[in-house]
Amino acid sequence: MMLNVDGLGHRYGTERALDDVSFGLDTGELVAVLGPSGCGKTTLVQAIAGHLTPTAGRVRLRGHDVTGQPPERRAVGLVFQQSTLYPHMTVGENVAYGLGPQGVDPDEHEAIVDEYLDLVNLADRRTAYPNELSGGQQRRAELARALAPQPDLLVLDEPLSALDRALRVQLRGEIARIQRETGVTTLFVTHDQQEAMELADRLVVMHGGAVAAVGPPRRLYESPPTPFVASFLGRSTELPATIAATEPLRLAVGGDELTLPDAGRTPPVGASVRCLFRPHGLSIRPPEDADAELSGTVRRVADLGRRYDVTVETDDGTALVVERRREPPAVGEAVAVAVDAGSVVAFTAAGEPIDAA
Amino acid sequence: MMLNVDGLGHRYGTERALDDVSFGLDTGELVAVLGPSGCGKTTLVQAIAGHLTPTAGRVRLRGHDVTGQPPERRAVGLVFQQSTLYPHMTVGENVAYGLGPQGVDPDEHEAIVDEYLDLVNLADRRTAYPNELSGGQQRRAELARALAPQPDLLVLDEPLSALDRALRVQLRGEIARIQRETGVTTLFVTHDQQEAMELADRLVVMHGGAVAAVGPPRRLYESPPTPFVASFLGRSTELPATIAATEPLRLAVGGDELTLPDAGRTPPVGASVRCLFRPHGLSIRPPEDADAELSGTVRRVADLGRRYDVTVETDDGTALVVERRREPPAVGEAVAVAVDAGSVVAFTAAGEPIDAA
Amino acid sequence: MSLARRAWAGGAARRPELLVPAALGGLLLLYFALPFAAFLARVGSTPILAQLSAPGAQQAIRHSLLTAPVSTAIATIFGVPLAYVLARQSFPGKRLVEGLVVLPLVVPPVVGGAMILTAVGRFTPLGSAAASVGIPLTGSLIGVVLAQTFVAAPFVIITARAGFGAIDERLEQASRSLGYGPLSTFRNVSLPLARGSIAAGMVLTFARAMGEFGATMMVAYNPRTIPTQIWVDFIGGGIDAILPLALALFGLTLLVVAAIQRLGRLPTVVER
Amino acid sequence: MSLARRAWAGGAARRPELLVPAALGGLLLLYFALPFAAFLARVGSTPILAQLSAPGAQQAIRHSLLTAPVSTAIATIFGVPLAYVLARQSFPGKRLVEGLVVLPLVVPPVVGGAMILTAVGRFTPLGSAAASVGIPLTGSLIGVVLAQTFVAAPFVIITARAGFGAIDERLEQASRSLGYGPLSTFRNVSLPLARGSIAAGMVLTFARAMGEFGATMMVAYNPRTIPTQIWVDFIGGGIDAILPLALALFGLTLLVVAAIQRLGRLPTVVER
Repeated sequence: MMLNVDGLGHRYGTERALDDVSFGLDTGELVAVLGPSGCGKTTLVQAIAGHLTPTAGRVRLRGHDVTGQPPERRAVGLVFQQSTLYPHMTVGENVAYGLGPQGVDPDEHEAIVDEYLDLVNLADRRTAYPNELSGGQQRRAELARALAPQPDLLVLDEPLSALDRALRVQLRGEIARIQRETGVTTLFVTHDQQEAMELADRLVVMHGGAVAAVGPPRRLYESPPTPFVASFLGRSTELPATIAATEPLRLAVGGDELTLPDAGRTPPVGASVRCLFRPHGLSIRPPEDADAELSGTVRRVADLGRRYDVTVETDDGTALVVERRREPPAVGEAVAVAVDAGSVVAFTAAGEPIDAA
Repeated sequence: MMLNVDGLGHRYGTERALDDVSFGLDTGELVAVLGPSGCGKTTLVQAIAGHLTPTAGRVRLRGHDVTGQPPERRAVGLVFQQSTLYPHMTVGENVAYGLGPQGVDPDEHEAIVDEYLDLVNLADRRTAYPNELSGGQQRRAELARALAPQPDLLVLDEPLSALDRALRVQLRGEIARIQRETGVTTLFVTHDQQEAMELADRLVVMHGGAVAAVGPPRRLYESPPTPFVASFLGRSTELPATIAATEPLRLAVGGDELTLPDAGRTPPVGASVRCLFRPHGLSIRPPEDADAELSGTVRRVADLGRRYDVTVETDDGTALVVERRREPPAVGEAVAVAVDAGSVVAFTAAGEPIDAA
Repeated sequence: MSLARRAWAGGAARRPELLVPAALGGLLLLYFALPFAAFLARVGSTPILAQLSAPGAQQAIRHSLLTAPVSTAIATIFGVPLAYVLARQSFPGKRLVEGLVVLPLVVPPVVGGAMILTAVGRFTPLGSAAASVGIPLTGSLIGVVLAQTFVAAPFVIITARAGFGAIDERLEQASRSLGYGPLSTFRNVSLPLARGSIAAGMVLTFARAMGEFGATMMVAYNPRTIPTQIWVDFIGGGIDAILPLALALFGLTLLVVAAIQRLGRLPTVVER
Repeated sequence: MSLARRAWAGGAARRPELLVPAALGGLLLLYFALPFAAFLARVGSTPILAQLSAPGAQQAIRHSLLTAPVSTAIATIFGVPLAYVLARQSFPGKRLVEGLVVLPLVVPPVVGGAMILTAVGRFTPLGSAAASVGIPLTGSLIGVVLAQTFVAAPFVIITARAGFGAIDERLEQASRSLGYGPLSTFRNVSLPLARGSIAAGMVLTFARAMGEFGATMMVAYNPRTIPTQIWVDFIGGGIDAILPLALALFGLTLLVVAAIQRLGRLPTVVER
């Protein structure tokens, strides 16, 4: 393990920012820490990099406990959301800055700087000053500076959040390539689940200072352990339901019944459950369609170019978003909605997952 | 027409920020102005709202020329990316602030404030101060304040760009609902094409201070008038190609040939063209597949939960992103890539679209 | 973001590397504190009230409490609009105007006094014309006000400008778009939001005007204000003779600092 | 964003609503400019060099040019570390320390002088002990430095603090994470980035020290600095006798302001 975070906790005064956070990173892995604002991501980054001493728990790098070590004694490269390039140094000088403390022979600095500027496609801006770079170039220079001293761990704290979407998508690909080429163990912190899922081998989903889930994107998406994880990792509409039968598992939703794949453990018949429907697991049918589980009225059709998002208001007033690729129905039309049982995730009233076996 | 922008131009010193921008908004329409940073969006908003006098062109509201009018003489509601709620007033006082100049009877203020706070689901925070609100609540209070005086036009300038993705998606839905319920003519300015396409009836795509395209999202996505619009409205990979035959239109791409639907006008055989491929219009095939147009090696597989993004490096070194829903190939594997001709957009070397008739 | 911001502060809360600079700075703080402490200790053993009720002292206090508020009012009425223009508008020659605003701050008070004398002294056209209609511009309370305003006005201009500059202009734009004209917007939005800074600036200007000595000595040695009276008493009776009046001035200063701290604006304004 | 920022400025460039405040502020600017102009006009008709070469003037200039740089150096060496701590660290009693830093700024100079006398005067324990080993703390150049430091040091502290405060702490964190300790980080990152502010603060402190009058009069009437010499000459010979020395002081002030403007930092620091 390159990084081990073990029972990390932190309080600001009486406010708890981190609560018993534990996870690890294997060498060369790219793991994303994903969570909404205020979930403790930044505190976690500060504790791992050594800019904050946590009130509980340990941080280990390559197996060594570094919890009490100052940042300069940890080989952690750090890139923040805001640029921290030094305005009084050129791009080349910025990249070379971290080489001195590593005891790298000054004669070699030039070659190393060239190598890392090449890596981020910035070789021609070596003598520029940071304020002469575009936003995307600044990000790349920052990556080169963090990577040049060959840190054990690269921590990227919302590195793309301040950028436009187009640039964000482009740099996302760049980061994947750079990580692939250098093989550096990387912790990517973000609030953007799409970004996290696209980049990461594994996700650490955080919620309210605690770890809500750890695992590969697909497993967490398909079998989320909590409703929070389910709704945070992809669009979904929640509908209340009750258990109608247990073998096979049937749910009563909005007056209709829905058969789910066999589940390992299920609550008793009559228990309330929370059902989350993914837009792509729903399809519009003609009203009165025998196979469709739900019915309602079309309230809005958003044309996304490649597909339509159709908002259907069910008879009990819930707005359900349905993805559709073909010609959408008209607003005001009565429709039925068929549910792909495989895409439904259900939880007990207490938030325990009802595992589709 | 509620709003007419006619030949609007603006310079800061010698720098041209807006160049001959013209478009109109019908009553009740929601139009998105979409473009990357620095494309002139903010200058356009300032000119429409009257906080800046453009160096050329006219702005008309309800047919009246208001180009020279100060902002207080135009009924334009304005919401910026940053909160502009007044910190020394409660939420209720903020919402009531715009009613005074409209000559609304002070006795009615209370009822109107209630109505608009209800509209944005903020009725219970009426006596709170802005700094006691969450980021999402501040946005909603701001919307209520802008809407309460019943403006002719609501201008939203990147209203969601400072928020987390989850909150952004949620508020996007709120804005759609509020616009539907109030029927206010709305100009939504953003750099996020997904946001724009999801919300807007029509898009105004801006590029370098000029209008690059105007039209409904689907038409611009399927028949983009320029390569910029094509790549800005959705992910795509550009590959150079040449015209191999004209009836039917066949392109030589990377050693293979690709037949496109009949085109209205085509360059002569041998001319260079620019081909943009959408990830969802490509599919992975076994190598040596006879129907596949391109071949290459898998460089990266990103698991997005619902689908995989497979990066294939073609034989000439271009990285092509292919969407795939089923089990993806392994990294390093040689694969062929089949192209759905209907999703390809092609341009002449000069950037003229080769219309798929 | 709120958590993030506190993260830095929390991280700083145990930074041993700040001990050395803290020790260096502590020496300077000690040098600031020592005279205060010694002064207060010495004052404790002096018959204050008796000396403060002497006619000269009474008159000096009256003059100071009359002129300093007038100077502060003049500086505020003319300086706050100037501050707003400087915060919101760029125009040719702005740097010159900024230089002019800063100049009285860095010009030595005695030179400032000399300058005022060359402009409105008794034998200048302006001064003699004013004196002939019964308004002596030097050696009068008007002269005191002229000296105080010249020296102290920059404080309220600079502090108010900082306050206006810290207001996001979009708050004003929103008010305009909600139907308010420039004047209403200034009254409803700009002024309330800059109130703390303006108050802090007025307090600084008032303190500077109260303590004004160098320029006042040149322009209006008579009638006496507290500082000039202190000087005269010092010449005549040494340090012990001036302690009561010095304490009176210091007491007013303490009030000022307390007001600044309570408004909670000065550190912020100064900090950013 | 760059376009957006310029948009505000551009929009402001033709705001007729600023004419009224500009006119009000202009009156104050006129009052600042008039004495300068009158002073310069009067100086033009005076034999400068002859009077400046008088022994008294020579000595005063020498004393001022000796003491003010020493005071500035002391204030900088001890004040900049203090400024850094105040910008980076929160601790119990910070408001008290901030109050202590601001106090010398608002205490009238004559009261400041009185305070210094009560602390280190000839008949205090400290003062007599120092005098007995041949280091007189009053009536000496050391006394002048003590007075100047007390009065002028807050400027460099406050301005440097603003400079350090404007540096995103993450720039320092990045340096630490790149392997540099706190001291190297301060030297490589914090100091270069705050250099402009520190220089501006030193310039302000120097100007204040050069012009120091009230406290110096009390603590060290002798040996004379330029301001005290001006006062003595003024008593003896009126306004015309002091013009050369006043011009010398003013010239130095102009240099100071030019340096501030060239560094381009003061307006920024003061503005934010």
